[in-house]
Order: sequence, then structure tokens, then C-alpha cells
Amino acid sequence: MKKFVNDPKSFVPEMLEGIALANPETLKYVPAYNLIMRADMPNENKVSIVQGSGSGHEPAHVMVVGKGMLDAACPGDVFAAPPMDYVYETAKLLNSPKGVLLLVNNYTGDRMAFDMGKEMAEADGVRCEILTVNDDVAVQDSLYTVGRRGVAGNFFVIKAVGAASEQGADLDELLRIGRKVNDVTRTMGVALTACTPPAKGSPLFELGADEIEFGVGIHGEPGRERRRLVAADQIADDLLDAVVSDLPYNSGDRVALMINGLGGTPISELYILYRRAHQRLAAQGITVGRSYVNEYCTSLDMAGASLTLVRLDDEIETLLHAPAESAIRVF
Amino acid sequence: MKKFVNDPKSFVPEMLEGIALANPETLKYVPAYNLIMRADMPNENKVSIVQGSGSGHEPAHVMVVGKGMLDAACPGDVFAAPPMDYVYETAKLLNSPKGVLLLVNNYTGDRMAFDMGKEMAEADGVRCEILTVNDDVAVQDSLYTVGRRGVAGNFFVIKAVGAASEQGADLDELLRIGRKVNDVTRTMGVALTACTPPAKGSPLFELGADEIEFGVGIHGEPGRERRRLVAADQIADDLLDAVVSDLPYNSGDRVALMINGLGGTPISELYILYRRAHQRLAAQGITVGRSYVNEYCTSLDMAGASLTLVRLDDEIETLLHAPAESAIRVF
Amino acid sequence: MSIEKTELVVRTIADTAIGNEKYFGDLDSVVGDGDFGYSLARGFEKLLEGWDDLDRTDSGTFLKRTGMVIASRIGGTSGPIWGTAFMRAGGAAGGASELSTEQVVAMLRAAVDGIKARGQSDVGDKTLLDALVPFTDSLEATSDIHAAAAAARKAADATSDMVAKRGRAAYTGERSRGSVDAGAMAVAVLAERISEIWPTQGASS
Amino acid sequence: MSIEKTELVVRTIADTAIGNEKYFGDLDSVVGDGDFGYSLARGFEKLLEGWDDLDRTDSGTFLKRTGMVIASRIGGTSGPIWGTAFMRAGGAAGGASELSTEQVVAMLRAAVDGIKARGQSDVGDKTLLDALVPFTDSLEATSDIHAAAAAARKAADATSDMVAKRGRAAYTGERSRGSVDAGAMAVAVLAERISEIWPTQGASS
Ligand SMILES: Nc1ncnc2c1ncn2[C@@H]1O[C@H](COP(=O)(O)OP(=O)(O)O)[C@@H](O)[C@H]1O
Ligand SMILES: Nc1ncnc2c1ncn2[C@@H]1O[C@H](COP(=O)(O)OP(=O)(O)O)[C@@H](O)[C@H]1O
Ligand SMILES: [Mg+2]
Ligand SMILES: [Mg+2]
Ligand SMILES: [Mg+2]
Ligand SMILES: [Mg+2]
Repeated sequence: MKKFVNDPKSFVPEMLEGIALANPETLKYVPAYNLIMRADMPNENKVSIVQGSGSGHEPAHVMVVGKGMLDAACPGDVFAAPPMDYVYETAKLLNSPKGVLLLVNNYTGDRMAFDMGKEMAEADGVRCEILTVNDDVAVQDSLYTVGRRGVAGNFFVIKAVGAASEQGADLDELLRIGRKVNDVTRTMGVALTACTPPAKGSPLFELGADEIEFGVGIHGEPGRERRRLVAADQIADDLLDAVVSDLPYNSGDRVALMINGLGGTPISELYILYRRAHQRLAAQGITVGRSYVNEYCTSLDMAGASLTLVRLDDEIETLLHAPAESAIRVF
Repeated sequence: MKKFVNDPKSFVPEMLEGIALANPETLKYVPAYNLIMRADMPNENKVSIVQGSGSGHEPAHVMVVGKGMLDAACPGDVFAAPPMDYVYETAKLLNSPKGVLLLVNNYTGDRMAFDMGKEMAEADGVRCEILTVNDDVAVQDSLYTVGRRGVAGNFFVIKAVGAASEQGADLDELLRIGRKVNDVTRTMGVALTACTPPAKGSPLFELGADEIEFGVGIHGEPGRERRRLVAADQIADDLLDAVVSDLPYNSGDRVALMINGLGGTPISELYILYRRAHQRLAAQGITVGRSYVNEYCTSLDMAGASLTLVRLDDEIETLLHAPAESAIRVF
Repeated sequence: MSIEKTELVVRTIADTAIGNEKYFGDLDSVVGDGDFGYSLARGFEKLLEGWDDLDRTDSGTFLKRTGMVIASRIGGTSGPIWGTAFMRAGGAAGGASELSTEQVVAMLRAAVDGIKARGQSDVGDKTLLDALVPFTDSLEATSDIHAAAAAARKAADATSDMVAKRGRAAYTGERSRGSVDAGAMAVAVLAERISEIWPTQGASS
Repeated sequence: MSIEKTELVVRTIADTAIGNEKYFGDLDSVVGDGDFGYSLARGFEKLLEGWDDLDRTDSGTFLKRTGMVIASRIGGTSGPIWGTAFMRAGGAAGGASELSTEQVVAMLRAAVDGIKARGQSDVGDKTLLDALVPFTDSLEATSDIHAAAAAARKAADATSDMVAKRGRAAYTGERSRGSVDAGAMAVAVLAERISEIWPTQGASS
């Protein structure tokens, strides 16, 4: 394993400490619950917005804590939902008269931890609501799973509810907005290489030199199928077709287009995918109103990318345009 | 080679086209010279700031074209300085009565291309000055090379002159500021893996499973020495020691601290390095006034990182704080 | 089963989970995300950290406290699932100071029901239930921990032919066939370890 | 050497550079950044794209135009270095329609001086000069292109023992010893190819 890591067991806390040291004025770190929170929260005039999920997806979610985004994140270990205790304590610490919105990516472990944590916090008088994100089209709806997974599209849900809550929206309004954004957001990912969890020390799966995992999950879960490595344009087309046909997005739609890097892929390659997706959408009569090309939701050091579309209307577009701040910044 | 790439020969132009498509309102793309420029430049009341350099270091420099940063970038192919023609044509297109500032990372090829391009542009009446960036402490000063290489520290030079030029500074003033920032900026990098240039299709060098290249160049040039892979804290210490002792930075200094990812390393690991560097600087009486943890100057998909320090004074800190915009953005 | 014996069983589970971190993690990485061994090991380490302070009033209380530590400290799917199992087993034990085999079977049934409710899962979904239920059935039928452990092992091996319908592996559908379920195999390994320590500590409850 | 012959030599250089893209690139990746083959190949491709439109008034003009295309279109160190070499050689040729071996040697000397000036480099720095200068010396001494090509090859091989003092390889200091210089080896390969086509086109100028 070639990584910048000390003891794998301290990987997450050390990362969190680093984030806190780099943002002393804006963020607070509570080691007992892996908690990164805005230093100026809770605020009694604002709903608190919290997300948990496993670690290893950075910048999601600990690095998008900030004004106009999350008010707190309490991640679990790498790829493991946080223990319910973290959720419970975080909800209590972020308690606001306007309530606490708990964003949950749709995985069994995350849902259980947040359901249990919410029950406990409610017993202590904290008003909580859960909003589930499930944008991954790789998982065909099925009786068997908890349904589609929550992946990079959660950025848009966070951005929209974060912006609305800054403008004073109440908990019900945030639930409405969050569900609305989630409902028009779809993502599909592809892996070129496997990721290496620090505690495991070796790649999570094996991919041949000319193989890709189409529809991979952000925890390295196998996807729809193994395919042969093809040219970037073909991969962009395949991702786009899977996403466009799912909602579906139609000619005349205006969308946000995100190309998200999975951790090991340089931004130059993301723009190669972006170019093709943008051109192909245009050819289908779908207009890109806003573009996102960066890492948003990674899978450790996995080389790969995901493509997300959000169907825009005036309300969503205005919320996505609203100012926001976070620890992942350039300047 | 597992990359999102079509024809390696079109890697750079396709990436540039992607950048232009993603930023239609703010950027202009001139394919003939690999040129990405601000749509609102040139401006007769502002010095134009241009950087060239090879590609493969994204977001440097094509993705930091924007208000308060570069006005244009004309990269060469992957790891190859731009042909002098690109420099010449770019200088002409960006011609302003206040002059054109050409930022050059200190490599033989870049210097020759810019020297020749500048001469040709001057013959056409364009007023140009060259500012050379050379922050890499891995290269011990020597009679033989052109001296220290320009690496991730060029971000700070760009940021400072970009901010000053927005405030109306003239060419001489920008030269003064740029040289001043360059003089107090030092960087040291380390590679965990080799990068794979698209046209080569295989890793540029071989590193054993437990080897690191200490002092690697951003073009994959070998560094000071091969070392054994050690814990993240030890690597952070080694990078920091090389940088601190070079200027040197002293107790009482206030600095900007950058941990720059080289392309294949996830941001979680960068924060592990950041944590240690910040703590160790504090223990030496050196205060981190501003922090930067992200990818700024990469080497394609190389796993690795570099550490940069800038000694701050009021003037530099104010310029680094000034607002700026660019294609690499989160929101 | 006395409180000392309950303690020993829990301790054995904890030690075995910690000792098998890598093995369990590798099993989870075939069609899962590879963290099952890590989650379990870290959680049981936390349990051992506060081991001496656990309330030992009776077996039921001890198991409930164990379950609460696990549920609140282990992340991933396993925290809620395993925590619920221990809490429910403790609840079924009530305040009894000695537990008969019948009572132990009832506790295991309560744990199974808890897992089903928490995980919205059932036998046949390719989860730890597919080893835990056969283990319980065999213990009820034979009153023999060794036979029960063998049944768990056989059932865990058999999960290899199943398609996952719950948990992360379920996303892969047909591709989950061909490898055993990590949770089921963990149950088998734990059952075997418990059966090994059992006779040396006296065969009856 | 007639304008046709000059054309043929340049064409041979272009074809050989394009054909050896991978080999030259691999040489540059040992202690450089691996792009030498790519830069040269793309540059000479550009030259061939505008091949028919190059001014063929005389050998000197043709070489100058060639140099200008290379200098303005090849990136990296090689564009300015190779462009300068062709431009200087063209300048030394003047307006002559037939070039003697003496004149060819003078053109090569001009190219060498141009490279030295542009690269602030000299023989012994482990660059292409370490093959180009022995080639020129041998051509002057023997008037035999085959002998000159052999001298270039020998000199290129010998760069393996040298420590780089210019170019990207120089950053590595002592570590640059043990591998040949990519630019020097390219000169040797080009010289050999030129010597191969030479006799079939008539041995004299
Ligand atoms: N819904 C469920 N009900 C019961 N057991 C489950 C369920 N989902 C998963 N499991 C069990 O949990 C194991 C995986 O645990 P863990 O790795 O902690 O979960 P994850 O990483 O998917 O959150 C599986 O091997 C299976 O035995
Ligand atoms: N200063 C110099 N003077 C002459 N030749 C040089 C100089 N620097 C490098 N070279 C030659 O150029 C070759 C490398 O060319 P290239 O790969 O295009 O350069 P780079 O990638 O370093 O910009 C070297 O092998 C050497 O022969
Ligand atoms: Mg997990
Ligand atoms: Mg180069
Ligand atoms: Mg798992
Ligand atoms: Mg090179």
C-alpha cells in the first residue's frame, strides 16, 4: 500500500484534525464523534443540516461543512456508516429550535444508524427529519436492496438545502426542496482501478489491465458489469446514456452536469469526459446550464469518474448559484 | 495505460475544449495556440498576465485563468514547454498598453520558448517582461542546470501578481511583487508512484512497492534520492525540514502552508500530511497564517505530494487574501 | 449458563472477532466493501476497553450493555445489526442467574428476530442469519454446541450458492453468487471457537 | 549537395524521427521526462504537413524555413534547439545551389554553434552536441558519411558514462550516469539513416 498514512486506525481522526487545523476560524472538531461542525452553529434562526456516511469519500462530507452547505458532518470509519452514537450526539450538539435535517445516503448501515440516532435524539427533545439521497442509476430498482445508492449527486442536495436554510427556510421546506432535487438527480460511475482502504492495505478488488468496472459503487462495490477499457468518448457516452435514459432527461431540458473524479484520476482527464458529455447533451437538445468538474465524492484513491445530471428549474438553479463556503477551496 | 483518453495526440486540445465548454461566459479558447484566455481580456487598464509551461500539471495553469489570477495560459503538450509561436501569438493577442507579464517556470525549454517568443512580440511592439519562478528546493543550486525548478509555488506568484494587477499595478510593480513572492517561496515534493504520460502509455519510471522518490520533479524527473516508504508523519517532517532549512524560515515567521497533491493522491491523505506539517511548524514557532490543501500543480496521475511555504508579510498576505475566480471551482 | 460463562462467551466472541479482522475483511471485499472485519474488530476492542466496568448484575443485563456498546460504537451495517442481536438476547434472558439450554435457544431466537426487524431481512437473503438460524435450530434439536457449530459452518459454506438480497452485496445481484457471505462465515467461526472453549469449562449450563 | 538532396536528407530526418518516436521517448524517460520522441515526431509531422509549400529556392532557404517551422511548432527544449540548428545551417549554406562537403561541414559547424548559444551548452554536457560534434569532425576528416555515422554512434554510446550538465537530466546529477543521452542517440540514428540512403542517391554532392 503506497499511501500517506500513519496507523490506519487513526486515518480518519488525523484527517479530521488536519481539516480543523487548516480552518481554525470557521470549523470546530469534536474528536469523540468524528465531528466537524461550523464554529458558528447551532444558530437558533436556522435549521441545522448534518450528514454522516462513511469516510473515504472526501471532500464529501467533512470538507463541505461551511456556510451555505453542511453545518456538520459526523463520518464513520473508511466506508463504514457512523455509529448511531455519533448521529445522536451530533444531533444534540447541533440542536436548533428550527430543527435538524439529517441527510442520509441510501445504504443499509447509514439508514439504520440514522434511524436509531434520530429516535434517541427525539427522545431527548431534538426535532429531526431524515432526507435520503439515492441518485445512483447503476443499481436497478429491486425488491432486494434498499434501492438506489446515494453517490455524488448528494452534493446538489446539500447545496440546495444549504442555500435555502441560509435564506431561512424551515424544516418542512428543506425536506420539500431536498426531495425535489434528489428526484431530478441521477449518477453513474465507472472505475479504472480499485481503491485501497488503509486498513486493508491492498486493492479492494482486482481489475485486469484492460478492464473497467461499469456502474461501480463509491465503496468499491462491483457495478453492473466488467467491460473492456475503451476510449474516453465511448465511456462518456455510456455513462451519459445510462443517466439520461433513467429519469429520463429530455430534449429541451436544462441541466447541471457534473463530472466527478473518484480520487485517483487527474482533473485533466475529467475535462476530456466533460467535453464529450457536454457535446453529446447539446446534440440531444439538452442544455448545460451549470457545470461541475472536480472531485466531489471519491472512493479513496480509485481511478475513475462519475457523471451526474440534475434537471434544473428556476428554483433549483437559483439555489445552486447561491454563495457557499467550505474547507475545499482553492484560494 | 488506464486513463480517460482518446487519441493521446488530442489529449491537450480536448482537455482545453472541455474547459472552454464548461466556462462559456468567462473563458475563450484559441485552438491554434492551445490558448485559454479570459473572455474580458485584454483590457487597456490592466497588465496582461500570461503563463505557458507544459501540460499535465492541471489545474496549473489553464484552470487558473480568471479574474485575479492569469489572463491567459498557452500550454505546450504534456510535459513540453509551448512552442515559441504560442508565446508570440499569445503575447500579441493579450497586448495591452500597460504591457504583458510572462510568467515562466524555470526550465530550459520554457525559458528558451519565452525568450524567443518575447523577442518576436517585442519586434511587433508588444511590451513584455519575463518573471521566472523557481521554488523547488530539491535541486541544489548548481553550475550545470538552469537552477531551481518552478513547481507548485508558482500558484502564489500568480495569485499575488494577479491580485495586484486587478488593483491597477503597472508592469514594474508586478515584477517587484512577483520576484518578492518567489524569493520567499520554497517547495519540496515526493512521489509514491510514477505518472503515465498518455503518449508514452506506461509509467515514466519504476518505483518499488516500498520505495518513494524524494524530491521528484513535476515532470517525473528523478529527485534527490530513492527512499523507503515510511509513515506519513515522517514524510511530512522530511519535506518540511528540506523546505524550512532552505530559505530558511525562522521562529517568529508567519507563513502560508500548501500541501499540493500530485494528481493520484486523494485529498484525505493530503490532510494527514497537512496536520503534521502544521503541528511541527507551530512547535518551531512558525505560525501558519493561511493554508492551502488541494491539487495546484500536478504531475498527471502521479501519487504524491509537495509542501510549499511562503513567508508572509502584510503586503503578500493581503494579496493572497484578495478575491479571485477560476475554472477550478467547487460551486 | 452462569454470568461467568456468559462473560466468557462474549469475551471469546470479542477475541475471535479481533483475531479474524483480516480474514473477515477479505471475505467482505469480494462483493462488499471490505470493512466488515475492521468494523467488528474496532467495535469489540471498544467493548474490551470498558470491559471491567460493564454491569454484571446478571447475564441479561451484561448482554444488553454489551449490545449497547456495540450498537453505539461500531459503524457500518454491523453496529446496528450485532448490537440489536446482543440487546435482544439480553432482553430474553431476563434476570435469570442460570440459563438452561432452552433459555439460550430462546435468547438466540430473540436475537434472530431482532436482526430480521432491524435489517428487514430473512433467512435466504445471504446474511449472517443464514448461519445463525441453522446454528440455533441445531442447538435446539441436539442440545450439542459442537453439532450446532458444525451446522453453522455447513450453512455458512452453503451461502456461496446464494444470491445476496440484503446488504451491500445485494447491489451486485447474480455476481454475488460464488462467494460466501462474510457475516455468515463470521458466525460459523465464532460458533466454532465457542464450542472449543465450552467443554473445558464444564459441559452443562 | 543539390536542393533535391537537401530535401531528401530533411525528409529522411523527418521520417526517421517519426518512426522512432517510441524509442527516443523511452530513452528520454530514464532520467528525463519521456517526451523527446513525442516532441520530435509531432514537430516533424507538422513539417511534412506543409512540406509541399516550403520555399525551395535553394538549400539554404529550404533549411531556414524548415528550422522556422520546427522552432515555432515543436515544444519542449527540442523546438528551440533543433529549430536553431536548421536555421543556422541554412544561413551558412547561403544561396549556393550545389554544396560541397566542405560547405556541409561548415553548415554543421554553424548548427553546432547555434545549439551552444541557444542552450548555453557545450561538448561534454551530455547532450546531442556529444554526437553531432564527433559526426562533424569525422565528416571533415574522412569526407565519408558512413565513417561519420559510425563516429556519431560511438560517441552517442559513450554518453552513457557522462554526467548530464544541461537539460532536464542535469537535475539528477550523478544519477544521470549509466544511460545514454536521448538527443545524442537520436543524432546517431539519424546519421545512420542518412548514410544508408546516401549511396543509392549518388555518392557525391
Ligand atoms: N439487511 C441486513 N440484515 C442482516 N444482515 C445484514 C444485512 N445487510 C448486511 N448484513 C450482514 O452484514 C455483513 C456486512 O457487514 P458490514 O461490512 O459491516 O456492512 P456494510 O459495509 O455493507 O455496511 C454481511 O456480510 C451480512 O452478513
Ligand atoms: N541546454 C541544452 N543544450 C543542448 N541540448 C540540450 C540542452 N538541454 C537538453 N538538450 C538535449 O535535449 C534532449 C531532451 O529534449 P526534450 O525532451 O525535448 O527536452 P525537455 O523535455 O527536457 O524539455 C536531451 O536529451 C539533450 O540531448
Ligand atoms: Mg461498509
Ligand atoms: Mg519535456
Ligand atoms: Mg462491509
Ligand atoms: Mg524531455
